[in-house]
Amino acid sequence: MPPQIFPTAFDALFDVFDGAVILVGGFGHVGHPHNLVRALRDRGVKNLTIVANNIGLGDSLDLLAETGQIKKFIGSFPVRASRERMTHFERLYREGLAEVEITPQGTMVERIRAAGAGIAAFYTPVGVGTIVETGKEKRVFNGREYILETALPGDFALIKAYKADKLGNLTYRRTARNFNPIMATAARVTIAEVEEVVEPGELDPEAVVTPGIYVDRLVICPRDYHDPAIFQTWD
Amino acid sequence: MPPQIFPTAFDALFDVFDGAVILVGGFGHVGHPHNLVRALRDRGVKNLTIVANNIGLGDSLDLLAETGQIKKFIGSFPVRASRERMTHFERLYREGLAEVEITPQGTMVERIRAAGAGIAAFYTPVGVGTIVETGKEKRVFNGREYILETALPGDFALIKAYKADKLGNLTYRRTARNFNPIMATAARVTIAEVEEVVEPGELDPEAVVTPGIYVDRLVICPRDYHDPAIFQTWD
Amino acid sequence: MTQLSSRPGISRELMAVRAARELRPGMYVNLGIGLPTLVSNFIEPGIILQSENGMLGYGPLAEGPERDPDLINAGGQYVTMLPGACFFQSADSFAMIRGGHIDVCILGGLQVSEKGDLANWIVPERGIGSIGGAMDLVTGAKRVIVLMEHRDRQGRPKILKECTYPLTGRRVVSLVITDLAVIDVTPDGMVLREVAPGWTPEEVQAVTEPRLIVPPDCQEMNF
Amino acid sequence: MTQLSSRPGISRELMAVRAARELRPGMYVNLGIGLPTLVSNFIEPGIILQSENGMLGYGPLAEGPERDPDLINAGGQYVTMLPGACFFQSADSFAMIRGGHIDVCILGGLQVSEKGDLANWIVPERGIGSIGGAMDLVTGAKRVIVLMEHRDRQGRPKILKECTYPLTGRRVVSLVITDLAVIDVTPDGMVLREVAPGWTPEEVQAVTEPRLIVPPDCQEMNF
Repeated sequence: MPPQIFPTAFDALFDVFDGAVILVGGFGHVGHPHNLVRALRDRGVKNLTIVANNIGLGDSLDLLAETGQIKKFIGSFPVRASRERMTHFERLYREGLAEVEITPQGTMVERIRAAGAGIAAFYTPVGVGTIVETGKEKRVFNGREYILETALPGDFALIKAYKADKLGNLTYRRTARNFNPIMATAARVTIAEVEEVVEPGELDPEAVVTPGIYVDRLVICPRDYHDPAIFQTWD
Repeated sequence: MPPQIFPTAFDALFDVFDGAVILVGGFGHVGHPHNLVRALRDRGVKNLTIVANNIGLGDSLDLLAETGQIKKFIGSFPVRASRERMTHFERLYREGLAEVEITPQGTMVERIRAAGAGIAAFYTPVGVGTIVETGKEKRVFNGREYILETALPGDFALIKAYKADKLGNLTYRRTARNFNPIMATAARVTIAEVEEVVEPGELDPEAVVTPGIYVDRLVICPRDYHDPAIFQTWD
Repeated sequence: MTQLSSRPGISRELMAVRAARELRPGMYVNLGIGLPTLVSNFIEPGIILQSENGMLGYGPLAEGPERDPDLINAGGQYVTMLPGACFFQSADSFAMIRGGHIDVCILGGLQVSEKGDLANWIVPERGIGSIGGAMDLVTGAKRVIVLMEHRDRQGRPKILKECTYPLTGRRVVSLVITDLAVIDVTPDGMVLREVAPGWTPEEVQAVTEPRLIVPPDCQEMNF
Repeated sequence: MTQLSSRPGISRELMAVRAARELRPGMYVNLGIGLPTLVSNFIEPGIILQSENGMLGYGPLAEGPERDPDLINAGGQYVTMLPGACFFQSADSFAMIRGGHIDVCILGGLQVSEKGDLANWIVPERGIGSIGGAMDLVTGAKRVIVLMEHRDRQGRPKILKECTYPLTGRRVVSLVITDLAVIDVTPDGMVLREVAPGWTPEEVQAVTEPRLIVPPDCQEMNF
């Protein structure tokens, strides 16, 4: 079905439930669905498994750690390099209240792609000889070792796009594309916050990145820049 | 390296060798690199393994069958539905002079993608319970059966794009995109025939489909429509 | 029996019309090569057609000057594009198919078994066939409808206890629409929902190999 | 030894300049977070930078009004785009990396072993770390260069016989550039190619755990 357009991010999350697995787009603040994540906090759902590249620092996904809503984080950047700026999430983790599944960034997104593409599992060379291979099947192809990684689907995907048309086709701006298009393919329900919704035919059909088939809900939200923090995402 | 621009398709294939595995783009005549394929015939190289969706009918890849240059075809449409219009390739096959590895279309392109993406193999549900599973490992994930399929790389990829810039970034037109972008990622040498080469910055960076990193050689060729045959590609 | 094996059913156009009635606005639908492509002429607005060569949102067949040599469906036919159409490469297209995002796929068939097995890619006598995207489609689509003639050219049943041709997929077919009948594939067996005008359930059974369940509400096809 | 453990080497800028000399026009290069991002200020025209967050062809860091909030590198820094830049999603970006299409990757390091093992994602005392794209990069890039301080903050060698920290990759490093030396990782062992101005090979050896091979043509770094 073409997507339903919701008046607020809060409304768009009407059926999010305790214990859900939620894929969240964005690389740092760029392409991150800030409005949907705040609405997720406001919904008060608990025991969430969050799949995302990184946690914020007091903002973005760290908001859900502050309220103790995250049970598990699967991603490549669970903590910042600098110990001085500890996130709510790291505190939660240190208190034993949240788990972390650390994954190479490319393995994470390939696992999500596999879920959306009907692939059960794949053999990747990334992580061989490191803790990433712990507990995983290894196998040699053409003389090289590979690790078996399995598909990683979500119950919901919260993504940020630039423009949508009413059929749910999405475009992105520059590096704000990142994980969003793949996450859109891999959840039972995909919810996109966008800056504008246009009529079908107004987007260049050669430049649509997410075909509308993947988008269940839209909400129009103001852009949320978080300028000052971007620069120090990893510190 | 940014791509080298060759004056003719024949020149662009200077190092193609007997026994090479060649990925060839196109769905029917659409997005098919007709000029490069004719040049491949004119090069006279033999014992080729051709990976492509389909064979032509006296034209396109069937030209290589007419001259006996194909040893093996890997693809989803090795023959036409109608027996009345037998291809040179089918004759070659019936005479025992060429082999066929038939593959579901989506499995073929996923195997090529895997080769370009450094994935050794993957588990797909497509083909379970059919001859496609013959000789392949099967495995159950979450109660469903899957087949292990391995990466399918090429020595050369011959592709057709619409426009290129001098850094090798490519755009396509409509359904002429098809297999070309994935094949571009999976060969040691990728050669694209294009209609026009423009300066860097002239293509919309949001609409580039093949990043220049994948393109080794360019040749500017006139468009080659094959109008009348398109309609009957499968008959 | 000889008479039944050659008595005509409904036309190909009416078969397509009947198949189109299975589709609702908002559904994402893939139409296979051959007879199923005819269905696109009869669908309601708001049904979104996917073509595995890399397109979502194509419209009716293109005629004359509106034909674009870069715009075809998977059957090699020139098509038009509707507002909101978009294009993608083949790996993305089959991720969409294999990943379970297509609501309905309508395919042609050579044989369908009582359990919903489908054979539609090779006639064994020929020794070689073309799979195309059919195996991907029957595996990935949420619902697979087979649209085919009820009998082959020799008048023999194409709906069989077991397929004798190499399979495209095992237990994948949900519904069979033919020139003689509409048949549901259920866990209990094949249920005859509708018969063509001028045909009785007994006559349809006579040209169908497996036992058909005929419910009280079995009716005449309407279009 | 105490003296050597704290005597300064070349500046971070000169380290970046030296690393930039490993790159040639036409190469596709990924620069890791931290010190390696500095290298982008010193590269020749025609070197094409990839950033794993989905971009090929970024330029120098963006300042003031040219900063675009949707245009950052993987280090979270605002960057500019050069003509011919393009964007792609993360699965495509890591297909590019894992698939062996990046010529050179320059990464920071916590420890490098004699055999070319790299540890750069976790300090064990902390108990948790961030892998980011580093494992993908060391696995996929054709050539991995580590750019790091020669000694840690306590003056201890970071080039070791065996890494003691959890690894990022095993036998992946080709070249190590530090504030004191340029060291090749070869099948025969670590070869000291260059030493920082004011340092002798013996002094570099004294702050390096594995035995360094010093060839006759070992020279002073030049920039």
